[in-house]
Amino acid sequence: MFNSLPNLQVSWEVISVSQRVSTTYGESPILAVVYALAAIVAIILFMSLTAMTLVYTERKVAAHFQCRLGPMRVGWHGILQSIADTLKLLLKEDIVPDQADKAMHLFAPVLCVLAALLALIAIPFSPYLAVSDMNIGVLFISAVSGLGVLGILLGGWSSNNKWSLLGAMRAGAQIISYELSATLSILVVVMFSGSMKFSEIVQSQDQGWWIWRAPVVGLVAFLIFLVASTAEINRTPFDLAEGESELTAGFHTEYSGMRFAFFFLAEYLNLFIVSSMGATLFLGGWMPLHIGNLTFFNQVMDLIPPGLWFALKVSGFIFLSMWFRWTFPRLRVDQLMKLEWKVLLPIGFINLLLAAILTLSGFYFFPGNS
Amino acid sequence: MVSSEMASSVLPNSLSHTRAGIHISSLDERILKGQTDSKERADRETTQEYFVNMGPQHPSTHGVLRLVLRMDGETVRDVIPVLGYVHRGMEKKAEYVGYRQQVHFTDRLDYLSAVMGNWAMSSAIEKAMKTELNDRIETIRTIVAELTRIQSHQLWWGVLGMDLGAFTPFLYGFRDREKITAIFEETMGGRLTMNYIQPGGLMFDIHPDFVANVKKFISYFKPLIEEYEELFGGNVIVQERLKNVGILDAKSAISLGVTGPILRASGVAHDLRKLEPYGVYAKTKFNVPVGTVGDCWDRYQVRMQEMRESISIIEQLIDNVPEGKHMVMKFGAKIRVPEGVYYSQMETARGIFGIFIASDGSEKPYRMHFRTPNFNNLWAITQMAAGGRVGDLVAILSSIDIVVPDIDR
Amino acid sequence: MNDTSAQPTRRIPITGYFARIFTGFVSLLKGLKITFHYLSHPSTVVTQQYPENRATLKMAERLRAQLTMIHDDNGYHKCTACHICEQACPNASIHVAERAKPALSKTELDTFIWRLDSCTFCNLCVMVCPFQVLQMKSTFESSVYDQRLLIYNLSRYAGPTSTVLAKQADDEARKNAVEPRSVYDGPTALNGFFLAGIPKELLVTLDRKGEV
Amino acid sequence: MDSAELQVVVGALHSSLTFREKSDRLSVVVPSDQLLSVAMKLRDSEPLSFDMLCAHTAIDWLKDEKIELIYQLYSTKHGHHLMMSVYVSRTEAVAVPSLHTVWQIAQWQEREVYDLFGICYSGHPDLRRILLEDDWKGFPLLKDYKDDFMLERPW
Repeated sequence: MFNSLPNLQVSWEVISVSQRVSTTYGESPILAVVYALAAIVAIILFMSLTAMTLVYTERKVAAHFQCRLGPMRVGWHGILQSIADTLKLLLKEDIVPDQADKAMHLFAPVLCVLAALLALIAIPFSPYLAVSDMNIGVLFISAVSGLGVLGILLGGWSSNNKWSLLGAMRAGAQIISYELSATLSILVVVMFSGSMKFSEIVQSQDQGWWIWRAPVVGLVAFLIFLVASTAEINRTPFDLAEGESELTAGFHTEYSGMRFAFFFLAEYLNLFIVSSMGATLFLGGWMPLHIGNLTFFNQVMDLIPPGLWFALKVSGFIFLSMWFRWTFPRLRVDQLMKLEWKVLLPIGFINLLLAAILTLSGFYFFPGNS
Repeated sequence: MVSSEMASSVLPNSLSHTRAGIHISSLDERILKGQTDSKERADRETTQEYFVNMGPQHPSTHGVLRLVLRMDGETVRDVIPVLGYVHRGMEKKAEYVGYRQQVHFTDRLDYLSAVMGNWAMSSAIEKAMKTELNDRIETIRTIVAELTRIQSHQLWWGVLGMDLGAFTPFLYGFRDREKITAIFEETMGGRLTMNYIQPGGLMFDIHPDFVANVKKFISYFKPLIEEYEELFGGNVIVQERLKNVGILDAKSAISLGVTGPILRASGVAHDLRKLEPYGVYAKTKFNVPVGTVGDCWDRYQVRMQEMRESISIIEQLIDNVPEGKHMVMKFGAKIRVPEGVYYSQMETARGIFGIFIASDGSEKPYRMHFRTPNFNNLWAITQMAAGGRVGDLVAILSSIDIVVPDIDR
Repeated sequence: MNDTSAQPTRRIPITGYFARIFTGFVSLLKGLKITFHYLSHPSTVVTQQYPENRATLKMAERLRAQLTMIHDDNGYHKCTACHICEQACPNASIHVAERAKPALSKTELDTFIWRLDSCTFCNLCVMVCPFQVLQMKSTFESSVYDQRLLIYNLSRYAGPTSTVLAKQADDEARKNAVEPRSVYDGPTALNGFFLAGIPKELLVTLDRKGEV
Repeated sequence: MDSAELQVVVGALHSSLTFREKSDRLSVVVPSDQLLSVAMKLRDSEPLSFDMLCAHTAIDWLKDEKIELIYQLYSTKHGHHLMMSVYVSRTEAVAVPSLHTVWQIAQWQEREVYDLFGICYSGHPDLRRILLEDDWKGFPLLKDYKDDFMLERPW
């Protein structure tokens, strides 16, 4: 019966919004402008919706990890809680400490959100849904998400609070250190797929995801990326920058109202970006689960639309991150550095070396097809 | 010793901004006197130390405790506890009310071992008056005291988790503590401050369901201790955070007058339940867990083990609570303690709770002093925390398991 | 004084770099297993939805949350205004205001004032009462927005004084005057401004507290 | 060591020591000029070895015009207790030697007694108020202490 299925081999033609803008510009400039505006509005809408959903999900998931119910009052099972909270934060007084560096204090959260927003540009949600598919996409996200730490540093420093400064300094040291490991693990995938362009990385996983297709090194790189990315976005067990039991609230101690909401927004957007990075690089992004030449299996998997695949993978990644957060205690600041420089970085280097050998020798699953 | 005025004139301004006087560390003192060697001075010149207030509003000072920290980057050089934010003049108040009214004050000192505080006060009065109690009273007192110890340690376990950055243990600890509070509520009519143990007996007899509920709790909680260990104690991050942190050796622990699990973790098997048995502890079999190193990890282990021992004590007692009256003194009668001075001690969840009574033979005590365990225990932090990180300080403070009203009285 | 060199320290066994990473990893997985167990078993949720579950909420019988005076079905209480509870109260939370009862040349209870704001629920007043008129109830919902509303009158109005009664025409009229008008339904808040009968010393405290 | 044996050993430390009655445990009265040396001996002599200072407090005996300082000692080695008291004049300012060199915790317990009774300890490194505010007037645990916040009980 299944043999009678039509050949569903999808060509996966990738068109990004920016491509559409440029191709339509010659024919109809109005359409191009519409495309561009739509992209901007969509990104902003998407940004706020994602953050709200993530906050709600996090609260619900955390609650059930802890034998609680979580938000239950606003809407059915508290589904509108995030909206209520956002409204509350927007309406609250925006307090700037008297001794603070006012301009910097106001600018810092904006910088954080800006970095997260920029990174969203390159993320491939599905073959037809990415704002821009640049040829250095991976590098772009790595670089831009590194900007966020500047916002944290500024916020902590300009608050003129010792706890904030401590938190900011911790964040600076931590993010810069863990950036190394994250990049090393990303390089493994870049090496296997032979490109930094997200569409090509995803299409290179046509025969299988890099997490298992690159024997062992893929998995190790994935684990390193998991740890390093958790550290990069300051989530438990690496939330030293915030460290509420040590530094009261770390770098955002002196923030309130909308500016606090901006930091909050940036935090959850970063979670989303890191998760989609992980999903794209190691779990095939929007690419359905394919196993080599098992055509029938691959065809069945293709029935699920690529956008859904992407959403599922990202949710899995995000859930993992939440699971960590609500299970593990926080590391101490020196142990954090020890973990990076003594454990993750050496392993990452060795892993990269092995990956290089494997790539050159073609010793991985289904090498001929990518 | 350099006076603080002199220090503030010599040292940078940042030193003098705390309102309470600053305890000058030995290094400062030696620098001021010009007794430092070149290396120390070079250290001092390249890094600027600063003071930071931890508390009175800080999530991990467990209430309104203020610690002034002298820090060098992330490293804590000195801890100066500043007390008195919840000082309520308990000892002064105690001089104005009768002996029976004293008992409920002890609820409000160490509220996490409220029943043991009640017991300490009642037994101090009973000892002074030489009142004989029956076995039922003693057995029930022992059982509820051990239940109190378990719930106190449950809370401590949860709070330790939260202080180390894991929020989930906190709620698990509270969830399981709730079972004990429900038992207490049923029998004693209160959840936190019960005023249950009275001079001469108990406020009420135990509830008819008490025995069954305690048994139910024990069978519920026994496997959970292992789960606690697996979730938290076995976690590699927790072990890294607690091992070799905040070491307190036996000699300075004794000299600092530290008692309770902290003293035992330092390797001194000092437990009044064993050494000077009261209640029916003499009839029960239990071990006194002792640590070897005296670090936070030992304190963790000692308390976890104590929960298991407490369960075993309750198991030995709960099946045969003797019959008898629950009160041997008349409630309305005024209590007059014979003239003299009396000091009596009891082992609460945090250490020795001592009650000193000076009586002039009247209805009210002439002087009442509460020797609270946390007051002495807290000062151990000045020795334990120096040289560690902020994260260590939080772990140490949590492993001391302070209750601030007990310190400030 | 702080010589750490002599202290024993816990040596972490170096059983190999990778072995330690592996055991650490396993310990983390164990923790993850436990939290996942609770996530996947919604029956382990212990949260109570408080205002919604009012109908099914059972408080322990002995829970001490509100002091009440026992009144019989006709609305009478047995308090003789003997002041024993007042003296037993450690925080001066009880004030028994009495009035003359010239017919019997005695005093009777006028207002039994109980201050919830300073009460510690120690139960001593209940235990010492020689007539067992006081009782602790488990009605715990006593929060209000103004501290002054936490001063309660426990006793139900017990009819006119004997001087008023003496002015009544006959026994029938007196009986009717004495009969309570409604069944006792617990303490009533004094609403802050009704402070007659409270001695001056207590008024001083009230004033100070009333600054809120 | 029971109370009687302890009394013999403690009494041999110095000729000026007396023992107090009406106490539930052995209670020795030490003159204030001998306090430091007696405390040292109590801690260091092998049959006594009182290595822990459990509690330190004071009583204001208003009628006798005296303040009694009380030290509750305990030996973790032998498990025996001793109450040591020192009488100081209530009216004259007499400095009592600080015992923080003998037992470290004395430093903070003496601060508390200073705070509440106004006893001055000579040789104390950091004698400040500990529970009350720094600018508090008076010493509240003295029997004749009065301030505006104190209320008389109505009966």
